[in-house]
Amino acid sequence: MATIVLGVIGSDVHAIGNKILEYAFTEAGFKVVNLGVLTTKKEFVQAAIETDARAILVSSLYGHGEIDCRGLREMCIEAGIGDILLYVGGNLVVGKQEWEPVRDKFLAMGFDRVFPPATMPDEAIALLKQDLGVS
Amino acid sequence: MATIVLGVIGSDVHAIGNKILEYAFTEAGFKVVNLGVLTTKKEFVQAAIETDARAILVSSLYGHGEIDCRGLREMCIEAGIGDILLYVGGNLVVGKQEWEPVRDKFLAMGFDRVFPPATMPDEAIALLKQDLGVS
Amino acid sequence: MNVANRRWTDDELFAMREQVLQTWPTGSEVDLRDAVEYHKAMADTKRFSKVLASAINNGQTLVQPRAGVPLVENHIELLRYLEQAGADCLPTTIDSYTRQNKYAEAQKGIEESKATGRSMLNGFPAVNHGAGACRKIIESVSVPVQLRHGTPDARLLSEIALAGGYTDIEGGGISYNIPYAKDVSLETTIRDWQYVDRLVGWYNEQGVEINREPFGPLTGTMVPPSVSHAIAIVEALLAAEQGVKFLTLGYGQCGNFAQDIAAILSLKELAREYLEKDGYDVMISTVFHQWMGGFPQDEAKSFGVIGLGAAVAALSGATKIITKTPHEAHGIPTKEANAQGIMASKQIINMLKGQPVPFTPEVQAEKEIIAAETRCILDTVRTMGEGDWAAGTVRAFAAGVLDVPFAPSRYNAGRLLPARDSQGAVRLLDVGNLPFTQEIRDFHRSKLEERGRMEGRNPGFQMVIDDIYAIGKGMLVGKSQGAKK
Amino acid sequence: MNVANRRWTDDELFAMREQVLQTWPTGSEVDLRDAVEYHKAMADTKRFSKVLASAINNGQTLVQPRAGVPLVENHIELLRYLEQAGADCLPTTIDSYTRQNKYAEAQKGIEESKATGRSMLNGFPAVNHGAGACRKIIESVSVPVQLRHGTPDARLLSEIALAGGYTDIEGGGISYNIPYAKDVSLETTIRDWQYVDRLVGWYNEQGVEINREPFGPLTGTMVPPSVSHAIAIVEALLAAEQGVKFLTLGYGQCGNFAQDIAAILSLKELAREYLEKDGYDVMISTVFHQWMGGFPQDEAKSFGVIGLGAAVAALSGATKIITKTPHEAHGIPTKEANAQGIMASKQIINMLKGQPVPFTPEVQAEKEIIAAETRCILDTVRTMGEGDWAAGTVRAFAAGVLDVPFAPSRYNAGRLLPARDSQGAVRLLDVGNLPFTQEIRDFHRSKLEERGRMEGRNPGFQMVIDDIYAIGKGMLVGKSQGAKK
Ligand code: B12
Ligand code: B12
Repeated sequence: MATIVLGVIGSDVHAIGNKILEYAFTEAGFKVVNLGVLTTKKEFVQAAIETDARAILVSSLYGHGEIDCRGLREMCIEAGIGDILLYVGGNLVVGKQEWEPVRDKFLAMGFDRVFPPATMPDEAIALLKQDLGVS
Repeated sequence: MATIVLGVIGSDVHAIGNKILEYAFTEAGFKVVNLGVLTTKKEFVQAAIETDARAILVSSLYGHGEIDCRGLREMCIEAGIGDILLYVGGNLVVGKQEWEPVRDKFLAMGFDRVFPPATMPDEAIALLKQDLGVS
Repeated sequence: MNVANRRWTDDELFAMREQVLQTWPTGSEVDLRDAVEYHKAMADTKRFSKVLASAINNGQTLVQPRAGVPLVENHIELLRYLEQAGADCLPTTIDSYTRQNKYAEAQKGIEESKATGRSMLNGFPAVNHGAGACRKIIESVSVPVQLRHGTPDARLLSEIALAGGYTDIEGGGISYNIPYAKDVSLETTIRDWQYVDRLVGWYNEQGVEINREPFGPLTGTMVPPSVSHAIAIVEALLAAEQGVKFLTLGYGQCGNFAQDIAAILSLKELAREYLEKDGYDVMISTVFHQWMGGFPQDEAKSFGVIGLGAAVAALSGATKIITKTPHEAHGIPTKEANAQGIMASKQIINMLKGQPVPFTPEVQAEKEIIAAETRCILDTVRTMGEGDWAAGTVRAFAAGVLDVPFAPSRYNAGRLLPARDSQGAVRLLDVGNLPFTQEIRDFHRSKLEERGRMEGRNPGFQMVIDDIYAIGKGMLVGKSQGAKK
Repeated sequence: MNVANRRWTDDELFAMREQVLQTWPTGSEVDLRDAVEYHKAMADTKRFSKVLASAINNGQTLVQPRAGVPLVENHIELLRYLEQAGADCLPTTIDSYTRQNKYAEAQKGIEESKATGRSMLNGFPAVNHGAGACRKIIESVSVPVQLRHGTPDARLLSEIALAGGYTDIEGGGISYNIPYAKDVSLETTIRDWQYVDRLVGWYNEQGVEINREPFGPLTGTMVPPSVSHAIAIVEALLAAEQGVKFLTLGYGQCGNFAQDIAAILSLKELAREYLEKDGYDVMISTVFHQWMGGFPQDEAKSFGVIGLGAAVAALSGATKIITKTPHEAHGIPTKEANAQGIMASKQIINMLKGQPVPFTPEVQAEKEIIAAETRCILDTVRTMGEGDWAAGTVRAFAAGVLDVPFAPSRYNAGRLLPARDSQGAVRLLDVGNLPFTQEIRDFHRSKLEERGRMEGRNPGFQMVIDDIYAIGKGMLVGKSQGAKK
């Protein structure tokens, strides 16, 4: 089954959602490479290359997502995996903000899908299978 | 000291504020004629005439104040006490509404002063003394 | 007029019905045979007695809001919204003109509401709308709906509600008189409520279970548990005599943790004791009313008051809780604010589900004092009525043996002066003519003297006033005026 | 690197200071002599140790929010607003870059925040702003202010905060490592926190009372009380050795009424027992953290969670409560939302003021099990360290004798699997290597088997996941996926 890279970006240590996502995506049949918390953009890209992953799933809970995620797509392009799927989810910005502008901001950064707080794993799993054309 | 007529208008049975107002105005030196709850406009006017009162203090808590209070000033005028002071207070309309329009509505009905929920008796006592020129 | 606690014959009931149904045009639409059929076709999940019974079995605390707006469509929309928010059972709260049988004024309110697009009434005028409209409401939701009002003479209203598919009626000859009327005698209201209870009894005899709920909180303001318990139990006895088989007894949160929990526990036990003693077999459930006195102006603080009420209700094991809203101090809540009260309460209740009642030594002590006081009152009422609870009630109120603080009725002695002790439990500064033993009187006095010592002032009316304002100022026990927050 | 639990000499402290203060330009502004003078001129009402002591004496539960924004002026405005809302003590919550000592990134965040007019950091970057800015903050409010962060290496941050007039520092070598880091060894963080504690000890020796607070809730998610108690007490012992004289020990609400109350009661008692046994004389206060796990999305439901937490905190007699807000599930709260959390909590706490702890048989039973478990862990840690708590801690984590559920650190065994029993108390499905007696293991197993029977499923990881999501779905105990709400 498809390999995916999972991790929590930047100086973020929120580990619980990450552990649940690892469990849920594994149960759903994916090969999950979980980099855990405090993961840099570079680590995401390297792991994706090394494991020949088809998607990178980035979590950001702590509010610095906007600063931390900038340039991830560009880094993928530079590394030659420019068309890898990029998902991001969590509490992406500081504070309770309207969802649509937040989503658009991350789409504009080059993410393929952006997930609001309280997304259940099943939702993301279904979409990932769809996007990858697997079942 | 000045006599005032106190009561809760219409089909309203909220008695607690009324009992406290009676106590507070009496303590402040007024002669309080308390008609209690479920008092009609007519009873207010008659009591004011009979006791030669200088002010009528109307409470309405239950939300029907708008319907119940209409015409009180006119009734006073007809009865020959057209320039008696009319105060009203409580939860004057149905629901949580902006205060200024509510106040203006009751001022337009001919009340001299309109009091929002949670008015403390001391405030009203000070104003009444001022309006009556007593101390 | 005399009133006695004995079951009306069907003839007595039906003779009076003739008159009652004529007092407003919608009365003539009520057809009992059709009503019974209508009820029999109804799902058990929409019947209060069934839902309460299963809540008792599952140790669940049901959540119910108050709600009522003037127009049928709006009321349906409101109830659906509240069901969506998680209400386990729903109300239809009646407007204040209908409560005073002023149907013509209610009609004016309906028309003005239509004209202005604003609610000009503080509730749903069910009599004016009639039984057909009621059925539309019942059919629009999937949980039971109760008639909640405050009507001294609710005979026509109850006829219409029952024919309209309601399965629970709040009220009683004392609890919907003393706090809700000024000039109506107890003989009148007890008789009018015997009518309602007999009608409910008649439905029960046709196999249609209808629940009844005396209004526990009375004036909602520092009513000592024993006073409201005594009245709830008298109303339960009067209802049972007319054939009522399902009763929910109520209590309004006083604020002290131990007293509130003890109140719910003792209410159930004492009611069962007195009903059994008189040979009635009735299903008893309890309802805990979130804070019934004045609320803080601030919404977040109101959420605090609501939260504490929900926690205590759940821990006490009450069968049902009636919720308040963050708009309480201001006015009838919007549907959103009403839903917020439900959701905040339900969150807490679900979190505490299955957790045991915190039966502390303090709860035990409060239970004992409540039981002793309630028995003093009830036993005196029975004696005064020479065994007749109805006659006894009338005489007891006249003598101040039954007495409700701050009530507007002139049939109420109004001699009680309740105040909080240093821990916030409601005690009596003046026990008036309550038939309490010396020991109980001493207990109340000592509790309030203790508070007086702590606050360096003599217990008196200013303390009572401070206590009434206290919650609005963010506390339970009132500080002396001028004292720092 | 080795670490031992023995008091640093002044020379050791001052030698290391040299280096520490050089790690960012603002370090050089710190002047200890000036700092001591500054503190000595401060009013007692602004000093944590004094305010905590008087709360203990008055049986009061102080209310404290979390709060921090990137820019000084905004932070001052925020704190003033929260003081106005009723906060009894205030925080300065530090941003996550500073927590990882990434001061350059924090600087970027400050500048972007200035440029965009939006907060681009999740807290206040105190190191970048420096001690002068801190003093401005302290001088803008009239209650004590605490440094709250989550920084594994908080040496420079603490230097600046103390010189800036802060009178309380949260954190510890375990509690600010295991939940807050991935790759930092315990030797390192214990040593770095010995520095902070020794610095606090030094201030104390100059007559400047500084309070310290280990971070009780750890990962905030189903941490059994005995696990967090053991860690809190180890950190207390380590701090006391360095001369800390005022300690606030913390606990994050688990949700079960009896377990939560027992946790606060036992935390105080056990800490005193272990500190006294080792000959330390320390003032101990307690802090109850309102629900630290995932919150419901809905604000009214969040108010429910907040309300239950406030009620339990007050009833448990905790010295302080840390409040959450109705925005919790979404993001850093606005100042209004933060104030709402304070006001709702404070309303409840004031209403329950003076009411006794509900000491039920269930509370007693939970207290006993918590104490037995905590002693098993602590006594093993001491043995493993051959009497040295620092060495023992390092070895105990390596062996899984100390173990925190869901923690990100690779120095944490991560073998515990906590789940709720049928009443919502946190138990262990897998006790990993916790040195529990057979009796205690059987107790956990039987509690979870009981739940399994009630739910008709085998206890397992799905139960854990359901429990993590439960509060978000409006309950405490998770229902099996697909099961009806
Ligand atoms: C206790 C209470 C009751 C008790 C009353 C017992 C009794 N007989 O007194 C009971 C349970 C019986 C009751 C019944 C009802 N109530 Co009621 N009740 C309250 C409650 C909770 C507190 C009132 C109170 O005693 N406050 C304490 C006293 C000291 O304050 P006060 O009454 O506000 O009076 C002070 C000031 O307002 C001011 N003041 C008042 N009048 C005047 C006049 C002047 C001139 C001045 C200067 C000052 C002044 O001074 C007073 C003393 O400080 C309020 C909500 C709240 N405030 O929190 C609702 C409230 C007043 N009730 C309300 C309603 C609708 C009802 C019912 C229709 C039932 C229902 N649908 O829920 C029935 C009405 C029955 C009837 N026919 O009137 C609504 C009114 C809604 C609106 N205006 O939009 C309120 C606001 C609740 C709500 N948010 O829905 N109620
Ligand atoms: C528990 C918790 C903590 C614990 C974390 C323990 C640990 N090491 O894991 C502790 C106490 C240590 C902590 C610390 C902090 N926290 Co915190 N924390 C929380 C809390 C309460 C719950 C998080 C959680 O575990 N939820 C349960 C899991 C299952 O859900 P989840 O994490 O949301 O993940 C799910 C979904 O989001 C989704 N998802 C996540 N990522 C992705 C990615 C993809 C691709 C997809 C498809 C889905 C997806 O799926 C996951 C599984 O269902 C949240 C608030 C909340 N949600 O209620 C705040 C919260 C995340 N924390 C916050 C902050 C700010 C902090 C701190 C900076 C302290 C502070 N200022 O208060 C520090 C940060 C430390 C750091 N350097 O990161 C903020 C973030 C603010 C913002 N974005 O504006 C929050 C939102 C609280 C708040 N409202 O202020 N926190």
